[in-house]
Amino acid sequence: MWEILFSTHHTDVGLLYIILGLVAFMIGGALALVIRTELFLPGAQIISDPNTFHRIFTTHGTNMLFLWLLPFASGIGNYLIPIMVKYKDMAWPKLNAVAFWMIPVGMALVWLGMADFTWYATPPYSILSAKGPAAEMWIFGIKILGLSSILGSINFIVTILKMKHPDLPLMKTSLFVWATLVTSIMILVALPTFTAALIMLFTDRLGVSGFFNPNMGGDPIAYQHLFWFTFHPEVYIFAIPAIGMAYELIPKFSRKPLFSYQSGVTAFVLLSIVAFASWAHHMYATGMDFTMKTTFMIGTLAAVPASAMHVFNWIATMWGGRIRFATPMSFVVGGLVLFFYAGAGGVVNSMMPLDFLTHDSYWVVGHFHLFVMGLITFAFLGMLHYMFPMITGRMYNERIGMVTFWLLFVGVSMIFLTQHVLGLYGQPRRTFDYVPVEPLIVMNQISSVGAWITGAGAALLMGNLIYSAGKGKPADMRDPFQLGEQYYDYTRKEPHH
Amino acid sequence: MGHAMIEWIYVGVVVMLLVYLGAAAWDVERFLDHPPKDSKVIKVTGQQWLWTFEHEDGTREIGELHLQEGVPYKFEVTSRDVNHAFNIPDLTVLIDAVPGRINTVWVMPDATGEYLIQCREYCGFSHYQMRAKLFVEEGVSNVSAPIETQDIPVVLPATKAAVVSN
Amino acid sequence: MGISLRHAVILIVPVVVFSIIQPAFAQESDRVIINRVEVWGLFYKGMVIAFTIGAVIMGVIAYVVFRFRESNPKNIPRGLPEGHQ
Amino acid sequence: MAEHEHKDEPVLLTSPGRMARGIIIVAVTLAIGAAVVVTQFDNFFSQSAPVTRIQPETPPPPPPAAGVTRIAILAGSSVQGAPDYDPDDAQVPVGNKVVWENRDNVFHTATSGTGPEDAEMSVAFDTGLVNGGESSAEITIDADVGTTIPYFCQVHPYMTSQLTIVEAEEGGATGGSAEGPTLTILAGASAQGAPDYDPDPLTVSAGDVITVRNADNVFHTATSGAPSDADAGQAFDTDLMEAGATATIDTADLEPGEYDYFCLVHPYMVGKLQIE
Repeated sequence: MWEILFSTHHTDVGLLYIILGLVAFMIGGALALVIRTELFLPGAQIISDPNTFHRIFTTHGTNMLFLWLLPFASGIGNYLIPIMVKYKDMAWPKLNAVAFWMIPVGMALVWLGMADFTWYATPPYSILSAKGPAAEMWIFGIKILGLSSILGSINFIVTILKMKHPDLPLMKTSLFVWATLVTSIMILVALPTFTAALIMLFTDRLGVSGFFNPNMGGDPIAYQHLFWFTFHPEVYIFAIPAIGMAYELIPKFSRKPLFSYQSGVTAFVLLSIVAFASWAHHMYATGMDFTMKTTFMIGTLAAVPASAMHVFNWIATMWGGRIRFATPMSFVVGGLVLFFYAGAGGVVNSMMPLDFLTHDSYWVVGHFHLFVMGLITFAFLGMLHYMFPMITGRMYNERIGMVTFWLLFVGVSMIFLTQHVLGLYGQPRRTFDYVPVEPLIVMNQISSVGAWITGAGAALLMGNLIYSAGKGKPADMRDPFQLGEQYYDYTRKEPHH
Repeated sequence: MGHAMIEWIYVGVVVMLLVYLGAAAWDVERFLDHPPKDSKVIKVTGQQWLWTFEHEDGTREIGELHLQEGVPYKFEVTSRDVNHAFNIPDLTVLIDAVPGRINTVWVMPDATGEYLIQCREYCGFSHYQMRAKLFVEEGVSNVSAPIETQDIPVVLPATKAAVVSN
Repeated sequence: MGISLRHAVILIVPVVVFSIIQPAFAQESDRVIINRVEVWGLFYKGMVIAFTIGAVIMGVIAYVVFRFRESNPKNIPRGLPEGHQ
Repeated sequence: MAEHEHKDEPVLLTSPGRMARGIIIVAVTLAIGAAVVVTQFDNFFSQSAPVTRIQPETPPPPPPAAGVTRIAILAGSSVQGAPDYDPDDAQVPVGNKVVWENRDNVFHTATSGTGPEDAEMSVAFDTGLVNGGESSAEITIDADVGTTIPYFCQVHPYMTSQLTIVEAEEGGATGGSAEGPTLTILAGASAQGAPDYDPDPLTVSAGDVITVRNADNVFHTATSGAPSDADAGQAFDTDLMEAGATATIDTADLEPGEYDYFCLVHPYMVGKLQIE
């Protein structure tokens, strides 16, 4: 067991990433349950003072994005990319291990401190009012996580472009390879801005600089620009690996070749370019003038056709196939449905006047959770079930897997579709308590019940995975899902595994 | 390759819809963007966990704001310490209050009653309680241009009752 | 310096287009609107479009999932020629 | 076309033992983390940002020489609309010198006139640029009783105020020894955990009139009781005091004893009042 912790082989580091991702998903999900249980009724029930609540949702947000989505995506990437580009390992195995082992350090910093200034730490609150070492710990934790994801993406780019098998053209590699390549390039372009913003925020807190501190003549809106320039592409960085995984699973389970490989690649490249043109739609409410709002609206709308092409590609691939609805396929199709709702909501969001309705309200909470919990987590869980025989050599229990899927699908739909309407009724985001009025109470209760159902689904998921990893029946390694097609090359794994 | 023509038709339809929605949004935002000429100015100052208002004639109000129906108002919103956001859900008014900067938003209340004002940007300890009351009373409308009214619900049920109950 | 038609078009078109849009920016709107009505009106317009497209795509997905599922009797396995990529 | 031909190696299954060891490692790490979080939860959330603790060391106001009126330029007055000069309409006894104390951290001036476009700007007086945390020179104003001179800050023209020349005796030098004890709400008190009421506890003799001065740039109150109990404000309540405003608490009809009080706007600001 100890050799896994010190190994640099891509499957071991991939396994470490996946385990860390799942652990973060569970404890982050626990925080989400606490939040939803607190909001079941107006007034304070299980959390005594607002500060604790604010620290819980900040840590929930930060943890889910940086410690569940990114690590799991690079975990699956670490596992599959070397196999897909037919190279023995990642380009730099040691760098791969270093990039992983920075994450637990960042995770410890973020989790032990539990800062209270929301996951994007807007000044001047994060400078003047945010408390104690928790804020500085958060800043350093996120800086380390940013650095680790930059190192990881460099490793992926070099592996895909340079270490690819010479007679395997890039246009013949699987679309998951394209997804990882595009994501890594976007990370390299997007993250430096935020690294700078973090250092400036830290020196502002020390009082030696006044970049964003209004009392010293700084402008808090500058931070928001720096932040969102990184983080709008970052939300696409979260989504693209999941889309790549969906491209991996849908053709296999439909027993039919992919509808159009070119359309997938074009959509990926188009999205990666257009992603950088729409960051300030998060800032419509900070008093931008009309022409600026229009440009960013156009930038945002330009990103929609790319996602629409992906949806079309998937449905066209499923058309005419013999689809086997094992758990992986159900998760991916569930993710596809929720992806559509998220996209439709996004289009409404990007319309400038509607920002008066939706900005910083529960509509936005529902909208982005449909992405992160709907598309991305469902695609991840689908891929996790599909990779299960590859990782453990055993099969998970199929019926429990489907029950998990239905619990999660119903739970997620209940929570986040209701929250859209909650937002329209004007309930602001990040509030410890809401106006005790009948419609708001009912909708909060529906989404809290949905949260409990999702919690049950997640618990069942972990039970299924842990039990069958130890005691599941051994899988037929050539074709574990009876799809009549060659499964991944199991022998590529290190023997000590 | 599958016959890709359907895909082009699909993408074409999607793009046309987006262009239509973008144009519609642009058309509405055009009017929302700048206040009518003769609108009264109200200085709104947010600070950690309460709103203060100052009318043109200097009267200051804390936690309450009295406006007149049919009179366009231009809010000049700023903050004393951290970011807040001045938001009247029922009149779709929302603008961030950023310290060291004055943002403007305008509205012409078209129905009397009591509305909820709340803070829409996270601002710390009692952000969830940072609310104020807006009373819209009868007023002589000084608006020259014709007003178009549609039967959109005057006040969303939730927020109106909210003000009374808390 | 033969400026062919194509160059001329590339130069002329933006000038013309902007001159059309220009007045829309400049004039102070004399038509006083009620924000709430305009914003909710636009929102309903967006919702109508979102739900029509939604119905179409969800219908297609439901059909595909139902018709082409493995256990569907009508879904006789017909081998696609290998290498059909 | 796999590199090495596909030998039928034994499929390596994850054994229950391996799985158990893996879970133990994860569980132990999480337990250690949880222990640290639980024990240090408040500790990691205790100190305010260093930038808020930088107090521009305002020089201790020199003992008020006879005939000197002090006017404070409040912290944060550079923000338009924020309270600026305190007291706003200073009563200067004729013959008195006037000193402007700049408590903000940016440059200010006090220049006679209504604004930059005023013809006889800085004719009556002009302190010139006063750095943050410093005081201006002592200005002599030769005007007869009853005249009111408007003045403004050349750096921030929206900071306007005025001073009136009054008879010698009734214009008490501000900041001088006021009759009863004074309770100041310190600048930056709104940050949780920062020093709030000064002096705290405050001991007064029964019957005194306490003047409460809000030196912060946000609203505060001093309300008797505790945030939780319903009858807060029963004994005394200054109610909302604007930045720079002063209010009085009359202890005449309060029996001697110990009262604790807090700020309605920031419930974590608490203080004690002792009446003998």
